[in-house]
Amino acid sequence: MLQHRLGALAFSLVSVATFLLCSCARSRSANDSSPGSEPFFTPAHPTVANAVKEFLGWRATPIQPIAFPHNKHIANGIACMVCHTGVSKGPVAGIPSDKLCMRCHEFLASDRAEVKKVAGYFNSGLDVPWQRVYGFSPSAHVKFNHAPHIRAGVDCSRCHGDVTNMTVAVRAVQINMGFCLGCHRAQQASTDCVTCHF
Amino acid sequence: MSHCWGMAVDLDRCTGCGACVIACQAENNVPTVGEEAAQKSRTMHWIRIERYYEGEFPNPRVRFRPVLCQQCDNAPCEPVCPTYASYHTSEGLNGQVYNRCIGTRYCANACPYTVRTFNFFNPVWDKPLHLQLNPEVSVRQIGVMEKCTFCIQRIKASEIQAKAENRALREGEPVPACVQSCPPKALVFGDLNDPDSEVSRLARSPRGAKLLSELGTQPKITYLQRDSWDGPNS
Amino acid sequence: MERRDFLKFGVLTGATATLTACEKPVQQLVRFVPEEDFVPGVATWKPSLCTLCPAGCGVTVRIMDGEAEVVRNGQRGILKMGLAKKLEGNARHPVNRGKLCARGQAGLQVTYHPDRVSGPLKRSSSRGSGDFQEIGWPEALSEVVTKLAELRSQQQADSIRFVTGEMRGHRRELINQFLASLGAPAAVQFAPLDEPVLRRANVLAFGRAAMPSFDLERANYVISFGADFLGTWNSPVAQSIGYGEMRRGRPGNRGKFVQVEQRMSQTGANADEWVPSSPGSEGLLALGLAHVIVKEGLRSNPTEINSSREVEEKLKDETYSPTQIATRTGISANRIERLAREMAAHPPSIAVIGGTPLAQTNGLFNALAVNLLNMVLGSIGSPGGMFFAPGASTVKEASSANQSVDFVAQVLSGGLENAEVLFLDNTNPVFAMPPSWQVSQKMKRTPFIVSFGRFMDETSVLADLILPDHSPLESWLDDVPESGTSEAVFTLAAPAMRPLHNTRAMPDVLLEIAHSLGGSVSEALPWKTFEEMLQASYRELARAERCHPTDGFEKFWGRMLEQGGWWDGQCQIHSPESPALEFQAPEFVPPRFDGSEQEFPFYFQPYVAEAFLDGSLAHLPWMQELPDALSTVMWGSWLELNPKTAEKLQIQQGDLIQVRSRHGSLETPAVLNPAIAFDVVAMPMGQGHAQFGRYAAQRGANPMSVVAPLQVEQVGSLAWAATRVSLSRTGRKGRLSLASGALYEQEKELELR
Amino acid sequence: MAQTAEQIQRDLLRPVLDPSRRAKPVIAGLALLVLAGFSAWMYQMYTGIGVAGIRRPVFWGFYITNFVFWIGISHAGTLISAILRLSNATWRRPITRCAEVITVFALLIGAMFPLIHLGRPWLAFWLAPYPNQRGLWPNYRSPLLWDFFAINTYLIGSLIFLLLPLIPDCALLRDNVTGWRNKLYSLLSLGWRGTQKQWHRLEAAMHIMAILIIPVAVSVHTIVSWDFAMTPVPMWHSTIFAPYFVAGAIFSGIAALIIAMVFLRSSLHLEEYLRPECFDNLGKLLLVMSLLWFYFLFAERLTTWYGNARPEIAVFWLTQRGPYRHLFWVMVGCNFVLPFPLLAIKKLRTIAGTFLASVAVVIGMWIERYLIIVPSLSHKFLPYAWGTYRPTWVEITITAATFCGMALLYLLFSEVVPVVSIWELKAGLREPVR
Amino acid sequence: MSSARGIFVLCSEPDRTERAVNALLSAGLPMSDIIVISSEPLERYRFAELKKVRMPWLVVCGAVLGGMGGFLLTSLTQKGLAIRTGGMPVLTLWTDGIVTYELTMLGAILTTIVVFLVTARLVFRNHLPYDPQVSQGKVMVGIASAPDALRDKIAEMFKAIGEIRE
Repeated sequence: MLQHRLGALAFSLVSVATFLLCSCARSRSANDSSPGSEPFFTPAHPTVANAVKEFLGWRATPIQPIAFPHNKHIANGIACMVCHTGVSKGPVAGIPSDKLCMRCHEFLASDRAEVKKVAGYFNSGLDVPWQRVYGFSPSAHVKFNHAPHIRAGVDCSRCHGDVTNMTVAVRAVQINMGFCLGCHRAQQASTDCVTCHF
Repeated sequence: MSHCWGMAVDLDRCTGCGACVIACQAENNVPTVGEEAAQKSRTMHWIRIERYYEGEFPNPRVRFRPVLCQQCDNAPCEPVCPTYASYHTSEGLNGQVYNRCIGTRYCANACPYTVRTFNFFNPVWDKPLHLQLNPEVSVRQIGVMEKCTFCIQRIKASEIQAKAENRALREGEPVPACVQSCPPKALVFGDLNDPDSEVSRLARSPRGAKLLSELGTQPKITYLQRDSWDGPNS
Repeated sequence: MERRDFLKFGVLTGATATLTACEKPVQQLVRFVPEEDFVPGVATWKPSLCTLCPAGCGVTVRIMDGEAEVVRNGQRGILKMGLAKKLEGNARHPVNRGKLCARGQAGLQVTYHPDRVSGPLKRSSSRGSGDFQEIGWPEALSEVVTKLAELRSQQQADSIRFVTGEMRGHRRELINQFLASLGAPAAVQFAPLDEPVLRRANVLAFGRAAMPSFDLERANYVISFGADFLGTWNSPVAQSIGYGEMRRGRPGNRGKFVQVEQRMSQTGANADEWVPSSPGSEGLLALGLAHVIVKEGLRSNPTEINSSREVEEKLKDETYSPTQIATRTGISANRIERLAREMAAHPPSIAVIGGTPLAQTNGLFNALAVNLLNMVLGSIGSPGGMFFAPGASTVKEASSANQSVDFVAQVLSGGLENAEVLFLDNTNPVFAMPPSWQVSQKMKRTPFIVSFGRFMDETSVLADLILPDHSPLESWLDDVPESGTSEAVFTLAAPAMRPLHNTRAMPDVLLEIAHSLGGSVSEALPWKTFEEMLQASYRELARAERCHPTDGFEKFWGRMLEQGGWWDGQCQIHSPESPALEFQAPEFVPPRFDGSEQEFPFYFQPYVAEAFLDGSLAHLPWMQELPDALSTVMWGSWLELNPKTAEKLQIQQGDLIQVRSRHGSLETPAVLNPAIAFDVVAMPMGQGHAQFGRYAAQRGANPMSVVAPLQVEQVGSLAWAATRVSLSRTGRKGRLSLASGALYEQEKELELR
Repeated sequence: MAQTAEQIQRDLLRPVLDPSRRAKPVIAGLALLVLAGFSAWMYQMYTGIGVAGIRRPVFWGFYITNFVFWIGISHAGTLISAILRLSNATWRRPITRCAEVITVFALLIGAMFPLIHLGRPWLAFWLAPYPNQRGLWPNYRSPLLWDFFAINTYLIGSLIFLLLPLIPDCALLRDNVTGWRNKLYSLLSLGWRGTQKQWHRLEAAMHIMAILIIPVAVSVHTIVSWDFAMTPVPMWHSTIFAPYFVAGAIFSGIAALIIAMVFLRSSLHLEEYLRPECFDNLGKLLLVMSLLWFYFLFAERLTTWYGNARPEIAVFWLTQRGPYRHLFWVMVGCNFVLPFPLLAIKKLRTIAGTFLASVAVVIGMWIERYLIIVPSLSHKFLPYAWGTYRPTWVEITITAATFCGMALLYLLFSEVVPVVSIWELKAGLREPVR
Repeated sequence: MSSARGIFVLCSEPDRTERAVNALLSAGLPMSDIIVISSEPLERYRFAELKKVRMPWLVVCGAVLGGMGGFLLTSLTQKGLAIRTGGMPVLTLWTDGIVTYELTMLGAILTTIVVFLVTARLVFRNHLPYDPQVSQGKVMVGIASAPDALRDKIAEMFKAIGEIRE
């Protein structure tokens, strides 16, 4: 964490100054030809606080639209891969769409408040706007592929903690590059940078 | 056997159509920068088609030459990077690790081919153009250098696939986006460690030459020179 | 959870498991897959069809699941759906064999364009003001239905006009059936790249109104008269593939390629020999070449012509001797003779014509002359020659021959003003026609205009009602490629992804309108959806053609959707089916130009821009930022002129130039081009849009604004290369984004001195 | 030297002890401009490095020009003062500190530029080698890393070189002020008493430092030159670069010193101390460096022209006849044509003459750095990728602000401590006249 | 405090200083105990002559240490570095040399300052008597701890030279 502390010091000084001096600086679109466009990425961070947070790796705890109880589902014998279908096939484990939820919940526990919320989304033709719990910041420029890890026998809990005891999934494991590298070194997996960064 | 990815560019086939440019842009999330930035030559294309005139009217000639990262064996960009953001991968490519890049732009200066592009601003996609982004490639953020990777994501995907199927990579697998799209098949990609691959065969062609070979960068791209017609069997 | 419920769940999950187990391996072409079956993060490839130019290439779409922000039932939210991520050529498609040009790949951005019309719009203030209000589909449709019903009741159905862009396959079929059921005249196509002149010439020469195909792979000698066949013309991907093979596909045998034009095109840049003839003299040059071949008896395998004796006699006439035509064409007699002998000595050889020579007032002569040269060379319907794609015969081609011409005639004869209802689909005549024809003003007088436009362009903005069509990737598509293949091909594609916006497919809208109208109209169009119509129609076609499936239509249909269409896999290069060619040697007609040489010293040649075609792709940011192959300009328009000419006029690269003709003027920056004739200036088409989304609007200048309204003789289409202009400096610098830093690789500065 | 010790002390302490001088508006003005530069930097940081004019292929522009320039200026001091100390030149006594201060401040400003020019300056600490979980170290093969080490060493060295002889003067100040300033100077004087042992150790340490600092200074600008020479860029990849840069650095350093001295002399009324012979001597040095610079320029140009290698000659003609020709000839004028007569003719080698020559040299040397960087980058090997460069207001503001910053720091420094070493002058009084 | 207190005299000019020093020497005090505090180095005088310092040798040691540190930093990094470089060298002797050189110099510089601070008794040991008048050009001569027996004698001698400080 040394680099973070050092950096934090430097950056907070700078960002305070930025805040004072550049309060008038508007976010500027690189495509000048497109006034009024709503860019997917802002030219820099939307706010200074935002930049500092990302730099320090502080992430807000995601607040899910529906309090999904992982423990109850797992206790009922539903394995991770039933919903997170992509985990053994591709890069992304995937979060199921509400259609999958409704396959059961159309008639299972359909009177519960949280289930009603799912049904509400389903009926509106939209999906539940789940918030990411893990995932990397864009500036990490990292591409993680689940499938080879599953094939190599890495247990889900290795990176995601003991989900059997969680209701809403929480970031139980701090995944950073040191975490990845530690495992890769131990398993003698490739530590070539382009294994993950491209 | 480790791979050594290389490419051959047949300039006698290349028509300068630009299909490779867009293929690359689509595959690798290369942003468009807009007119003002383009005027400052800040476009981000990883592959460009150089156009050179020769002679003057009424006898002009034009040569096209697609130029992308030459993936030099002896790359000037690599040693100058203070943070190892540009480095040599175990398969011999000139890797560019975006998250390690602090933006000194030294590599871009050192590159004699001027193929590196820099994110002067964060890339912008007007919604919903961002939906076209390829999730297999990172979107490079402000202040980092980027360049052609030989579609490393496709190479990695092929290798993972082959490993899952417990086999070696086949000829013609993987294929970078530019090679895939090239209508006159001017671009050929493959493993230079395999002497029977088409790219190895073409690399041995007497028409073959390396770009700026006098600099000793030892590029992995061979350019097959354009011929002139002097008879039916030329 | 109770035990009973859990059992139910078990059954369900079991079902899911089975579903996933029997799922097809990834990365194979699969037909439209419902979203639930996507493996997150893993790409699925679906076949589709490129509609951006008339070539009709087959594409595959990489689909991956993603989260799109959509509006559903008035509620904005996230929807997980399959999203198109990339377009690549369909490897199995006979036209483009896995390859795709830059434009085709940028087709992706049509779907995701931020300025797509996202729902039906109704004009809310005066015409052309661009003020629209959003309305719902039911109101929008009822408005059209009311209007049509009213016209039908007043027996005025013949005042319905339907103008489409280049369109083949069942979309056109449906439109025409729809119009026919209403009792309205057939739809008219207006596509600037339609080449009506060449079609007319092909009708006259071969009895075929189709665009020709070329067997470049086996040709040893190719001479092209102005055709940018590697860049934009006809079926560029197919032709580029063939070109590559001609050059390097046959070890030890490299074909020669000669290009005749005044301004070096991207295609010309690849030529082994570049012949700058004077504008409009291409036909004469072709006849000169034919003269030498006939006179010197160099023909090895001439195509049989019924009237060959007369034609031969005519060709032998001294009028076409190289010495006679040398001054007119600007090509020395020696060179003409050498070229003629070369091409005769290296069969098979092909002559191609397209682009500028066809846009001269004597375009028809030029086209006929080149057709004759092909006959003399014996390249009609033989391997290594020119031929007509076999698939084209299955669809009615003749009717399309002069569609654009018809539209021109309609505009000029007041057909637009007389229309009560005007339907517009995928065409932009206001932009592509010279202002002196006053399309916009005439359209403003049409009482009711309905546009199916996906984008607000110069024509759609005049509409009363905009019923936005799906993007091609969201639609059912089918096509019969007109050229570029020696196999019979039907391309068919299901939607590759769900619609992003509140749009509806134009054919479905027409069907819905028809059903609302009821009665005979409804009966004539019995299908609920376009998909149904396609199925029904292909059931017929499958029966009619040799492709009749042995394992039932359903399987056949499934296979078609899986591979992106049907093709017979048999190379069929044969002569046109007309019994024997009836052919008159064309009479030389000199080209006419608008404007006097003294006042307007330069020939003005607009050309089809590699990135924008006729302007229909100017709204795509990828295309705007694609450096032009020769000028390397991005994000703007420009005028090309020879450095010597520029020096004489004291014009420097990037200077803003005023280009003036008798019919208008425009301002655009100058770009020096050493490969353009001294008296020719060239300008790309496609920029200068007043409206067309944020990336195209108010960018550059439209060359049409100076083009004189001359027509090609005996055809009637616009002769867009027949204008003369004058140049003057404005004293300002233009906005010019150049990708290239230098014209020459070896600067003259470099010598030791 | 007619002064007495008391007089020296009085004269030199006056600027520090008597703050009621007119410098305040000047300081305020300079501070405002520095603030403008800082704001421009923050704006750049906030919006992105793209607000600068750099582009492909000219990825380095004003910032690196400034970097090289200021590092060059920093050679004024330490190097000159060290050489003069070692050679025991008596006329050095009044000027060593002026020179050493330039070094420290120029180095601080120069070292800022690599940070300013970074695409992601907040990650600059990755240049330092420190153990981390990622197992990543900086790349010791990169000249930028050598820069990191060299500049840090030089900065520490020259800071010490400046501060060591400042200790007795701080002690002197400590005894002359009261209140918080007394506390401040007590702190700065580190408990200095002035025992003969301390004096002796101080002189010994200064002697060692003078020996050490010379090779460090040479290495710093050598390495700065290698930032360029290590890359295959036309006209950069040159063995002459290291001595060329070092010579240029000393050249511009002396010029900066003369300019600073002229201002100090008039504003602090140090006419008695910064005497014309100082300028005369420095002028001679400057003349030597000007000749040396011209010699290097000629050697570089001649070999390029004679070699006639395609990429190099393109850059050559670009500067000679192309769009950079004006700058090129201004540079030659400023660095040689103008200073040579001013410095060579004894009559002209007055304070005004050397000042004029120095101003020209500083301008000329800035242009030299610009002409080394920009034309070469804009015309690399593939002509299609040739380009241009034009600075934006951000770069210009920041550049201007650093000049103001230099002036401001210098001014503030001269208000806080005596800018001429009092004890050294006093010691000089007792020096046996040789 | 012990009974041993310091006794000093403020001399207004160096010649008197010499007298004071001589007086102390004549009182039997060794040169090393005599403290002369001045606002400038008094190199010309006999009392200024001190034995040769070991500072350069210490600096050389520091340089060697710095150099070794630099070399170890580069070479150990090379060993410990997990970076894959595809066969490219992580380090080379030539570039090692540069970093080693810079760290050698840094070692020397830091040693110089540390040795100076320690041997000049700055920062760390700071209990010498002082008089601000020194900075007015006076020179203070005396001893830090004079035995009581000698104090009076010294004081007597100093009286003639200048103001006495205890």
